[in-house]
Amino acid sequence: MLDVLYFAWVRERIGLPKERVETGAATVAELVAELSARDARYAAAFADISALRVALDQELSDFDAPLAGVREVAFFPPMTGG
Amino acid sequence: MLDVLYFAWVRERIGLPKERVETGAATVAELVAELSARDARYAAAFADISALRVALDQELSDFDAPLAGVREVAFFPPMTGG
Amino acid sequence: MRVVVQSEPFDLGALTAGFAAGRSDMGAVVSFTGIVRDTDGRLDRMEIEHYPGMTERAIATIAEEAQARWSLGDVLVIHRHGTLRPGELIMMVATCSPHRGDAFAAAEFLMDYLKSRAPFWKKELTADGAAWVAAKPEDEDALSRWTR
Amino acid sequence: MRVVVQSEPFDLGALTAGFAAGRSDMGAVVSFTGIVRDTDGRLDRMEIEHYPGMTERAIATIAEEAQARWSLGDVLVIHRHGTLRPGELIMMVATCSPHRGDAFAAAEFLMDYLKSRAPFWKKELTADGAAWVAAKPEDEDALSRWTR
Repeated sequence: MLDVLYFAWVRERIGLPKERVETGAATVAELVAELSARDARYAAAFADISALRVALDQELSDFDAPLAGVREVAFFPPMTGG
Repeated sequence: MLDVLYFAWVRERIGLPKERVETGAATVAELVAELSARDARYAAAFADISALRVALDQELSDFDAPLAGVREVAFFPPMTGG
Repeated sequence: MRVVVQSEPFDLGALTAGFAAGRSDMGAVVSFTGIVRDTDGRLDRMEIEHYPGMTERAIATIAEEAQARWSLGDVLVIHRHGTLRPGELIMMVATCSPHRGDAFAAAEFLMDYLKSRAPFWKKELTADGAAWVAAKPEDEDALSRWTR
Repeated sequence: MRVVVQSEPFDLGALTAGFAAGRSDMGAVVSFTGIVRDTDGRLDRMEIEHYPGMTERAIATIAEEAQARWSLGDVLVIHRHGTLRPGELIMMVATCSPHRGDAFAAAEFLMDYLKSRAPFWKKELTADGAAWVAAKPEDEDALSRWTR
Protein backbone atom coordinates (compact mmCIF):
# COMPACT_ATOMS: atom_id res chain seq x y z
CA MET A 1 0.00 0.00 0.00
CA LEU A 2 1.28 3.40 -1.00
CA ASP A 3 0.15 6.90 -0.07
CA VAL A 4 -0.02 8.78 -3.36
CA LEU A 5 -0.17 12.60 -3.18
CA TYR A 6 -0.98 15.10 -5.91
CA PHE A 7 -0.20 18.82 -5.91
CA ALA A 8 -1.09 21.92 -7.95
CA TRP A 9 -2.63 21.17 -11.35
CA VAL A 10 -1.99 17.44 -10.98
CA ARG A 11 -4.23 17.53 -7.92
CA GLU A 12 -6.83 19.56 -9.80
CA ARG A 13 -6.87 17.27 -12.85
CA ILE A 14 -7.14 14.10 -10.81
CA GLY A 15 -9.60 15.71 -8.45
CA LEU A 16 -8.10 14.67 -5.13
CA PRO A 17 -5.04 15.56 -3.05
CA LYS A 18 -4.22 12.10 -1.71
CA GLU A 19 -5.22 8.47 -1.94
CA ARG A 20 -4.07 5.06 -0.82
CA VAL A 21 -3.12 2.80 -3.72
CA GLU A 22 -2.78 -0.99 -3.73
CA THR A 23 -0.16 -1.72 -6.35
CA GLY A 24 2.43 -4.23 -7.41
CA ALA A 25 4.29 -1.63 -9.51
CA ALA A 26 8.04 -2.07 -9.24
CA THR A 27 8.94 1.44 -10.43
CA VAL A 28 7.41 4.91 -10.53
CA ALA A 29 6.88 4.51 -14.30
CA GLU A 30 4.88 1.32 -13.72
CA LEU A 31 2.74 3.09 -11.11
CA VAL A 32 2.13 5.96 -13.55
CA ALA A 33 1.05 3.42 -16.21
CA GLU A 34 -1.38 1.77 -13.76
CA LEU A 35 -2.87 5.09 -12.65
CA SER A 36 -3.14 6.42 -16.22
CA ALA A 37 -5.16 3.35 -17.19
CA ARG A 38 -7.81 4.12 -14.57
CA ASP A 39 -9.73 6.86 -16.35
CA ALA A 40 -9.48 10.04 -18.44
CA ARG A 41 -8.63 12.29 -15.47
CA TYR A 42 -5.58 10.25 -14.55
CA ALA A 43 -4.64 9.85 -18.22
CA ALA A 44 -4.78 13.66 -18.62
CA ALA A 45 -2.73 14.29 -15.50
CA PHE A 46 0.00 11.87 -16.57
CA ALA A 47 -0.17 12.56 -20.34
CA ASP A 48 3.24 14.24 -20.38
CA ILE A 49 5.52 13.05 -17.63
CA SER A 50 8.26 15.41 -18.81
CA ALA A 51 6.03 18.13 -17.27
CA LEU A 52 5.91 16.28 -13.95
CA ARG A 53 8.17 15.72 -11.00
CA VAL A 54 8.02 12.89 -8.50
CA ALA A 55 9.08 12.63 -4.85
CA LEU A 56 9.52 9.33 -3.00
CA ASP A 57 9.15 9.61 0.76
CA GLN A 58 9.52 13.40 0.40
CA GLU A 59 12.75 13.32 -1.59
CA LEU A 60 12.89 14.31 -5.26
CA SER A 61 13.39 11.25 -7.41
CA ASP A 62 12.77 10.16 -10.99
CA PHE A 63 10.39 7.98 -12.95
CA ASP A 64 12.84 5.06 -13.28
CA ALA A 65 13.23 4.78 -9.52
CA PRO A 66 12.16 1.51 -7.81
CA LEU A 67 9.27 1.63 -5.34
CA ALA A 68 10.59 -1.07 -2.99
CA GLY A 69 10.34 0.16 0.59
CA VAL A 70 8.67 3.43 -0.43
CA ARG A 71 5.64 4.53 1.57
CA GLU A 72 4.73 7.90 0.05
CA VAL A 73 4.79 8.93 -3.60
CA ALA A 74 3.99 12.49 -4.69
CA PHE A 75 3.37 13.81 -8.20
CA PHE A 76 3.49 17.52 -9.02
CA PRO A 77 4.53 20.03 -11.66
CA PRO A 78 7.93 21.75 -11.55
CA MET A 79 8.15 23.80 -8.38
CA THR A 80 7.71 27.57 -8.34
CA GLY A 81 8.84 28.70 -4.92
CA GLY A 82 10.73 31.81 -3.92
CA MET B 1 45.18 79.50 -4.91
CA LEU B 2 44.16 75.92 -4.29
CA ASP B 3 42.53 74.24 -1.34
CA VAL B 4 44.57 71.11 -0.71
CA LEU B 5 43.03 68.41 1.51
CA TYR B 6 44.65 65.38 3.09
CA PHE B 7 42.90 62.32 4.47
CA ALA B 8 43.77 59.26 6.57
CA TRP B 9 47.51 58.56 6.90
CA VAL B 10 48.36 61.30 4.41
CA ARG B 11 46.72 63.77 6.79
CA GLU B 12 48.56 62.23 9.73
CA ARG B 13 51.98 62.30 8.04
CA ILE B 14 51.64 65.88 6.86
CA GLY B 15 50.09 66.90 10.15
CA LEU B 16 47.13 68.89 8.88
CA PRO B 17 43.82 68.17 7.18
CA LYS B 18 43.69 71.15 4.82
CA GLU B 19 45.68 74.14 3.65
CA ARG B 20 45.59 76.84 1.02
CA VAL B 21 48.45 76.59 -1.44
CA GLU B 22 49.77 79.27 -3.77
CA THR B 23 51.12 77.39 -6.75
CA GLY B 24 51.97 77.71 -10.43
CA ALA B 25 51.90 73.92 -10.86
CA ALA B 26 50.30 72.94 -14.16
CA THR B 27 49.56 69.34 -13.17
CA VAL B 28 48.94 67.28 -10.06
CA ALA B 29 52.41 65.76 -10.43
CA GLU B 30 53.99 69.22 -10.43
CA LEU B 31 52.03 70.13 -7.29
CA VAL B 32 53.21 66.91 -5.63
CA ALA B 33 56.84 67.79 -6.53
CA GLU B 34 56.44 71.28 -5.02
CA LEU B 35 54.87 69.98 -1.82
CA SER B 36 57.42 67.15 -1.45
CA ALA B 37 60.24 69.70 -1.61
CA ARG B 38 58.88 71.57 1.43
CA ASP B 39 60.04 69.28 4.20
CA ALA B 40 60.45 65.70 5.38
CA ARG B 41 56.79 65.32 6.39
CA TYR B 42 55.55 66.12 2.90
CA ALA B 43 58.36 64.08 1.35
CA ALA B 44 57.30 61.09 3.46
CA ALA B 45 53.62 61.51 2.60
CA PHE B 46 54.31 61.68 -1.14
CA ALA B 47 57.24 59.19 -1.22
CA ASP B 48 55.21 56.59 -3.15
CA ILE B 49 52.44 58.10 -5.22
CA SER B 50 51.38 54.63 -6.41
CA ALA B 51 50.00 54.29 -2.85
CA LEU B 52 48.00 57.50 -3.23
CA ARG B 53 44.83 58.63 -4.92
CA VAL B 54 43.91 62.16 -5.92
CA ALA B 55 40.57 63.91 -6.37
CA LEU B 56 40.13 67.21 -8.22
CA ASP B 57 37.08 69.18 -7.16
CA GLN B 58 35.75 66.01 -5.47
CA GLU B 59 36.10 63.74 -8.50
CA LEU B 60 38.70 60.97 -8.66
CA SER B 61 41.46 61.90 -11.08
CA ASP B 62 45.11 61.04 -11.72
CA PHE B 63 48.52 62.51 -11.24
CA ASP B 64 48.91 63.56 -14.90
CA ALA B 65 45.75 65.67 -14.78
CA PRO B 66 46.04 69.44 -15.39
CA LEU B 67 45.14 71.80 -12.54
CA ALA B 68 43.72 74.57 -14.72
CA GLY B 69 40.38 75.67 -13.27
CA VAL B 70 40.66 73.33 -10.30
CA ARG B 71 39.83 74.77 -6.87
CA GLU B 72 40.14 71.77 -4.56
CA VAL B 73 42.74 69.01 -4.63
CA ALA B 74 42.61 66.07 -2.21
CA PHE B 75 45.24 63.44 -1.55
CA PHE B 76 44.46 60.19 0.23
CA PRO B 77 45.25 56.47 0.32
CA PRO B 78 43.09 53.90 -1.54
CA MET B 79 39.60 54.01 -0.11
CA THR B 80 38.29 51.38 2.30
CA GLY B 81 34.55 51.93 2.54
CA GLY B 82 31.75 49.43 2.82
CA MET C 1 19.90 27.77 10.96
CA ARG C 2 16.22 28.61 11.11
CA VAL C 3 13.62 27.43 8.59
CA VAL C 4 10.00 28.54 8.93
CA VAL C 5 7.06 27.66 6.69
CA GLN C 6 3.91 29.51 7.67
CA SER C 7 0.75 31.07 6.27
CA GLU C 8 0.92 34.13 8.56
CA PRO C 9 2.77 37.33 7.59
CA PHE C 10 6.28 37.69 9.00
CA ASP C 11 7.87 40.79 10.52
CA LEU C 12 10.62 41.67 8.05
CA GLY C 13 11.97 44.56 10.11
CA ALA C 14 12.24 42.65 13.38
CA LEU C 15 13.67 39.56 11.69
CA THR C 16 16.26 41.55 9.75
CA ALA C 17 17.27 43.60 12.79
CA GLY C 18 17.46 40.48 14.97
CA PHE C 19 19.45 38.37 12.49
CA ALA C 20 23.14 38.52 13.36
CA ALA C 21 22.40 41.35 15.82
CA GLY C 22 25.49 42.23 17.84
CA ARG C 23 27.63 39.48 16.28
CA SER C 24 31.09 40.93 16.05
CA ASP C 25 32.43 37.80 14.33
CA MET C 26 30.35 38.53 11.21
CA GLY C 27 31.13 41.33 8.76
CA ALA C 28 28.34 40.93 6.23
CA VAL C 29 24.61 40.25 6.22
CA VAL C 30 22.63 39.75 3.01
CA SER C 31 18.88 39.44 2.89
CA PHE C 32 16.46 38.76 0.08
CA THR C 33 12.74 39.44 0.30
CA GLY C 34 10.19 38.26 -2.25
CA ILE C 35 7.08 40.38 -2.85
CA VAL C 36 3.85 39.37 -4.62
CA ARG C 37 4.23 41.27 -7.86
CA ASP C 38 1.33 42.47 -9.93
CA THR C 39 2.79 42.88 -13.40
CA ASP C 40 -0.18 44.49 -15.10
CA GLY C 41 -2.56 45.60 -12.36
CA ARG C 42 -4.83 42.59 -12.88
CA LEU C 43 -3.71 40.29 -10.08
CA ASP C 44 -6.27 39.83 -7.34
CA ARG C 45 -4.32 37.35 -5.26
CA MET C 46 -1.84 34.53 -5.32
CA GLU C 47 -2.38 31.14 -3.74
CA ILE C 48 0.69 29.22 -2.71
CA GLU C 49 0.37 25.49 -2.22
CA HIS C 50 3.10 23.44 -0.62
CA TYR C 51 3.89 19.88 0.45
CA PRO C 52 3.89 19.88 4.26
CA GLY C 53 6.75 17.83 5.63
CA MET C 54 8.74 17.74 2.43
CA THR C 55 8.89 21.56 2.29
CA GLU C 56 10.74 21.99 5.60
CA ARG C 57 13.02 19.06 4.79
CA ALA C 58 13.86 20.34 1.30
CA ILE C 59 14.61 23.86 2.56
CA ALA C 60 16.78 22.52 5.40
CA THR C 61 18.74 20.42 2.90
CA ILE C 62 19.32 23.48 0.69
CA ALA C 63 20.39 25.57 3.71
CA GLU C 64 22.78 22.82 4.88
CA GLU C 65 24.32 22.70 1.42
CA ALA C 66 24.84 26.48 1.55
CA GLN C 67 26.52 26.13 4.97
CA ALA C 68 28.80 23.42 3.58
CA ARG C 69 29.81 25.57 0.61
CA TRP C 70 30.40 28.93 2.27
CA SER C 71 31.61 30.26 5.59
CA LEU C 72 28.29 31.28 7.15
CA GLY C 73 27.47 32.36 10.67
CA ASP C 74 23.76 31.75 10.27
CA VAL C 75 21.01 31.12 7.72
CA LEU C 76 17.35 32.12 7.94
CA VAL C 77 14.62 31.04 5.52
CA ILE C 78 10.97 32.00 5.89
CA HIS C 79 8.42 31.04 3.26
CA ARG C 80 4.70 31.63 3.36
CA HIS C 81 1.91 29.56 1.84
CA GLY C 82 -1.80 30.24 1.40
CA THR C 83 -3.42 33.37 0.03
CA LEU C 84 -1.30 36.48 -0.57
CA ARG C 85 -2.29 39.84 -2.06
CA PRO C 86 -0.13 42.05 -4.32
CA GLY C 87 2.57 43.83 -2.32
CA GLU C 88 2.59 41.21 0.44
CA LEU C 89 5.86 39.55 1.38
CA ILE C 90 6.10 35.92 0.21
CA MET C 91 9.40 34.91 1.69
CA MET C 92 12.79 35.98 2.88
CA VAL C 93 16.24 34.55 3.25
CA ALA C 94 19.12 35.99 5.26
CA THR C 95 22.74 34.92 5.46
CA CYS C 96 25.68 36.24 7.42
CA SER C 97 29.37 35.65 6.98
CA PRO C 98 32.71 37.18 7.90
CA HIS C 99 33.00 38.18 4.21
CA ARG C 100 30.52 39.78 1.85
CA GLY C 101 31.24 37.47 -1.09
CA ASP C 102 30.15 34.42 0.89
CA ALA C 103 27.01 36.10 2.22
CA PHE C 104 25.94 37.20 -1.28
CA ALA C 105 26.75 33.86 -2.95
CA ALA C 106 24.90 31.87 -0.30
CA ALA C 107 21.79 34.09 -0.52
CA GLU C 108 21.68 33.76 -4.31
CA PHE C 109 22.25 30.01 -4.07
CA LEU C 110 19.39 29.68 -1.56
CA MET C 111 17.06 31.67 -3.82
CA ASP C 112 17.97 29.70 -6.94
CA TYR C 113 17.34 26.39 -5.17
CA LEU C 114 14.20 27.53 -3.35
CA LYS C 115 12.73 28.59 -6.71
CA SER C 116 13.10 25.18 -8.31
CA ARG C 117 13.69 22.62 -5.58
CA ALA C 118 11.41 23.52 -2.69
CA PRO C 119 7.89 22.11 -3.16
CA PHE C 120 5.83 25.27 -3.57
CA TRP C 121 3.41 26.01 -6.40
CA LYS C 122 1.97 29.41 -7.14
CA LYS C 123 -1.44 30.06 -8.62
CA GLU C 124 -2.36 33.54 -9.82
CA LEU C 125 -5.98 34.64 -9.62
CA THR C 126 -6.94 37.54 -11.86
CA ALA C 127 -10.19 38.90 -13.24
CA ASP C 128 -9.73 36.39 -16.08
CA GLY C 129 -9.55 33.39 -13.79
CA ALA C 130 -6.89 31.25 -12.21
CA ALA C 131 -3.60 30.04 -13.69
CA TRP C 132 -0.73 28.08 -12.23
CA VAL C 133 2.57 29.88 -12.60
CA ALA C 134 4.79 27.89 -14.96
CA ALA C 135 8.38 27.17 -14.01
CA LYS C 136 10.73 29.27 -16.13
CA PRO C 137 13.53 27.58 -18.07
CA GLU C 138 15.90 30.31 -16.82
CA ASP C 139 15.16 29.31 -13.22
CA GLU C 140 16.32 25.78 -14.00
CA ASP C 141 19.32 27.21 -15.88
CA ALA C 142 20.21 29.34 -12.86
CA LEU C 143 20.99 26.15 -10.93
CA SER C 144 23.74 25.15 -13.36
CA ARG C 145 26.06 27.90 -12.13
CA TRP C 146 26.24 26.15 -8.76
CA THR C 147 27.17 22.73 -10.12
CA ARG C 148 30.77 21.96 -9.49
CA MET D 1 17.23 56.96 -4.59
CA ARG D 2 18.30 57.83 -1.08
CA VAL D 3 21.91 58.34 0.05
CA VAL D 4 22.68 59.10 3.69
CA VAL D 5 26.08 59.68 5.29
CA GLN D 6 25.87 60.05 9.04
CA SER D 7 27.72 59.34 12.27
CA GLU D 8 24.59 58.21 14.14
CA PRO D 9 23.42 54.59 14.21
CA PHE D 10 20.65 53.73 11.75
CA ASP D 11 17.54 51.63 12.34
CA LEU D 12 18.11 48.57 10.15
CA GLY D 13 14.73 47.01 10.94
CA ALA D 14 12.66 50.10 10.19
CA LEU D 15 14.66 50.95 7.07
CA THR D 16 14.42 47.41 5.70
CA ALA D 17 10.71 47.14 6.46
CA GLY D 18 10.03 50.56 4.95
CA PHE D 19 12.07 50.04 1.79
CA ALA D 20 9.77 48.95 -1.05
CA ALA D 21 6.95 48.48 1.48
CA GLY D 22 3.68 47.74 -0.27
CA ARG D 23 5.14 48.13 -3.76
CA SER D 24 3.35 45.58 -5.87
CA ASP D 25 5.43 46.47 -8.95
CA MET D 26 8.57 45.03 -7.34
CA GLY D 27 9.19 41.33 -6.85
CA ALA D 28 12.59 41.32 -5.17
CA VAL D 29 14.39 43.25 -2.46
CA VAL D 30 18.04 42.66 -1.61
CA SER D 31 19.81 44.26 1.30
CA PHE D 32 23.39 44.17 2.48
CA THR D 33 24.49 45.23 5.95
CA GLY D 34 28.09 45.71 7.02
CA ILE D 35 29.04 45.00 10.63
CA VAL D 36 32.22 46.05 12.47
CA ARG D 37 34.03 42.74 12.69
CA ASP D 38 36.48 41.86 15.41
CA THR D 39 38.57 39.09 13.88
CA ASP D 40 40.62 38.13 16.92
CA GLY D 41 38.92 39.72 19.94
CA ARG D 42 41.44 42.56 20.08
CA LEU D 43 39.52 45.35 18.35
CA ASP D 44 38.49 48.17 20.67
CA ARG D 45 36.91 50.39 18.03
CA MET D 46 37.03 51.50 14.43
CA GLU D 47 37.25 55.11 13.31
CA ILE D 48 35.88 55.91 9.89
CA GLU D 49 37.04 59.10 8.22
CA HIS D 50 35.39 60.44 5.10
CA TYR D 51 35.52 63.35 2.67
CA PRO D 52 32.40 65.44 3.29
CA GLY D 53 30.88 66.60 0.04
CA MET D 54 32.72 64.14 -2.17
CA THR D 55 31.31 61.18 -0.23
CA GLU D 56 27.66 61.92 -1.00
CA ARG D 57 28.51 62.78 -4.60
CA ALA D 58 30.56 59.60 -5.16
CA ILE D 59 27.85 57.38 -3.67
CA ALA D 60 25.13 59.08 -5.73
CA THR D 61 27.19 58.53 -8.88
CA ILE D 62 27.60 54.83 -8.07
CA ALA D 63 23.87 54.49 -7.34
CA GLU D 64 22.97 56.25 -10.61
CA GLU D 65 25.25 53.87 -12.49
CA ALA D 66 23.46 50.93 -10.87
CA GLN D 67 20.09 52.37 -11.89
CA ALA D 68 21.34 52.77 -15.46
CA ARG D 69 22.55 49.17 -15.62
CA TRP D 70 19.64 47.32 -14.01
CA SER D 71 15.90 47.67 -13.75
CA LEU D 72 15.59 49.02 -10.22
CA GLY D 73 12.60 50.45 -8.40
CA ASP D 74 14.70 52.12 -5.72
CA VAL D 75 18.17 52.26 -4.20
CA LEU D 76 19.10 53.06 -0.60
CA VAL D 77 22.65 53.60 0.68
CA ILE D 78 23.46 54.50 4.28
CA HIS D 79 27.07 54.78 5.45
CA ARG D 80 28.30 55.82 8.85
CA HIS D 81 31.49 57.63 9.80
CA GLY D 82 33.10 58.33 13.16
CA THR D 83 33.71 55.88 15.97
CA LEU D 84 32.14 52.40 15.81
CA ARG D 85 32.48 49.46 18.20
CA PRO D 86 32.62 45.75 17.26
CA GLY D 87 29.18 44.46 16.32
CA GLU D 88 27.88 47.91 15.32
CA LEU D 89 26.40 48.39 11.88
CA ILE D 90 28.66 50.36 9.52
CA MET D 91 26.47 50.66 6.48
CA MET D 92 23.67 49.18 4.45
CA VAL D 93 22.49 49.13 0.88
CA ALA D 94 19.10 48.03 -0.40
CA THR D 95 17.84 47.54 -3.93
CA CYS D 96 14.50 46.49 -5.32
CA SER D 97 13.59 45.27 -8.76
CA PRO D 98 10.85 43.32 -10.53
CA HIS D 99 13.40 40.47 -10.82
CA ARG D 100 15.75 38.95 -8.29
CA GLY D 101 18.77 38.80 -10.60
CA ASP D 102 18.77 42.58 -11.04
CA ALA D 103 18.31 43.27 -7.33
CA PHE D 104 21.21 40.96 -6.41
CA ALA D 105 23.55 42.24 -9.15
CA ALA D 106 22.89 45.89 -8.28
CA ALA D 107 23.49 45.31 -4.55
CA GLU D 108 26.79 43.53 -5.25
CA PHE D 109 27.82 46.26 -7.69
CA LEU D 110 27.05 48.95 -5.11
CA MET D 111 29.10 47.14 -2.48
CA ASP D 112 32.07 46.58 -4.78
CA TYR D 113 32.14 50.25 -5.77
CA LEU D 114 31.51 51.59 -2.28
CA LYS D 115 34.48 49.54 -1.04
CA SER D 116 36.96 51.08 -3.44
CA ARG D 117 35.45 54.27 -4.87
CA ALA D 118 33.64 56.04 -2.05
CA PRO D 119 36.02 58.21 0.02
CA PHE D 120 35.99 56.41 3.37
CA TRP D 121 39.05 55.28 5.31
CA LYS D 122 38.96 52.89 8.24
CA LYS D 123 41.33 52.91 11.16
CA GLU D 124 41.36 50.03 13.62
CA LEU D 125 42.25 50.71 17.24
CA THR D 126 43.39 47.70 19.24
CA ALA D 127 45.36 47.18 22.44
CA ASP D 128 48.48 47.34 20.23
CA GLY D 129 47.66 50.76 18.83
CA ALA D 130 46.07 52.21 15.73
CA ALA D 131 46.41 51.04 12.13
CA TRP D 132 44.78 52.20 8.92
CA VAL D 133 43.02 49.36 7.12
CA ALA D 134 44.82 48.71 3.84
CA ALA D 135 42.82 48.39 0.64
CA LYS D 136 42.79 44.76 -0.50
CA PRO D 137 43.91 43.89 -4.03
CA GLU D 138 40.86 41.60 -4.30
CA ASP D 139 38.56 44.57 -3.67
CA GLU D 140 40.08 46.33 -6.66
CA ASP D 141 39.87 43.08 -8.65
CA ALA D 142 36.18 42.79 -7.76
CA LEU D 143 35.50 45.90 -9.83
CA SER D 144 36.76 44.28 -13.01
CA ARG D 145 33.75 41.99 -13.23
CA TRP D 146 31.54 45.04 -13.82
CA THR D 147 33.62 46.49 -16.65
CA ARG D 148 31.94 45.95 -19.96
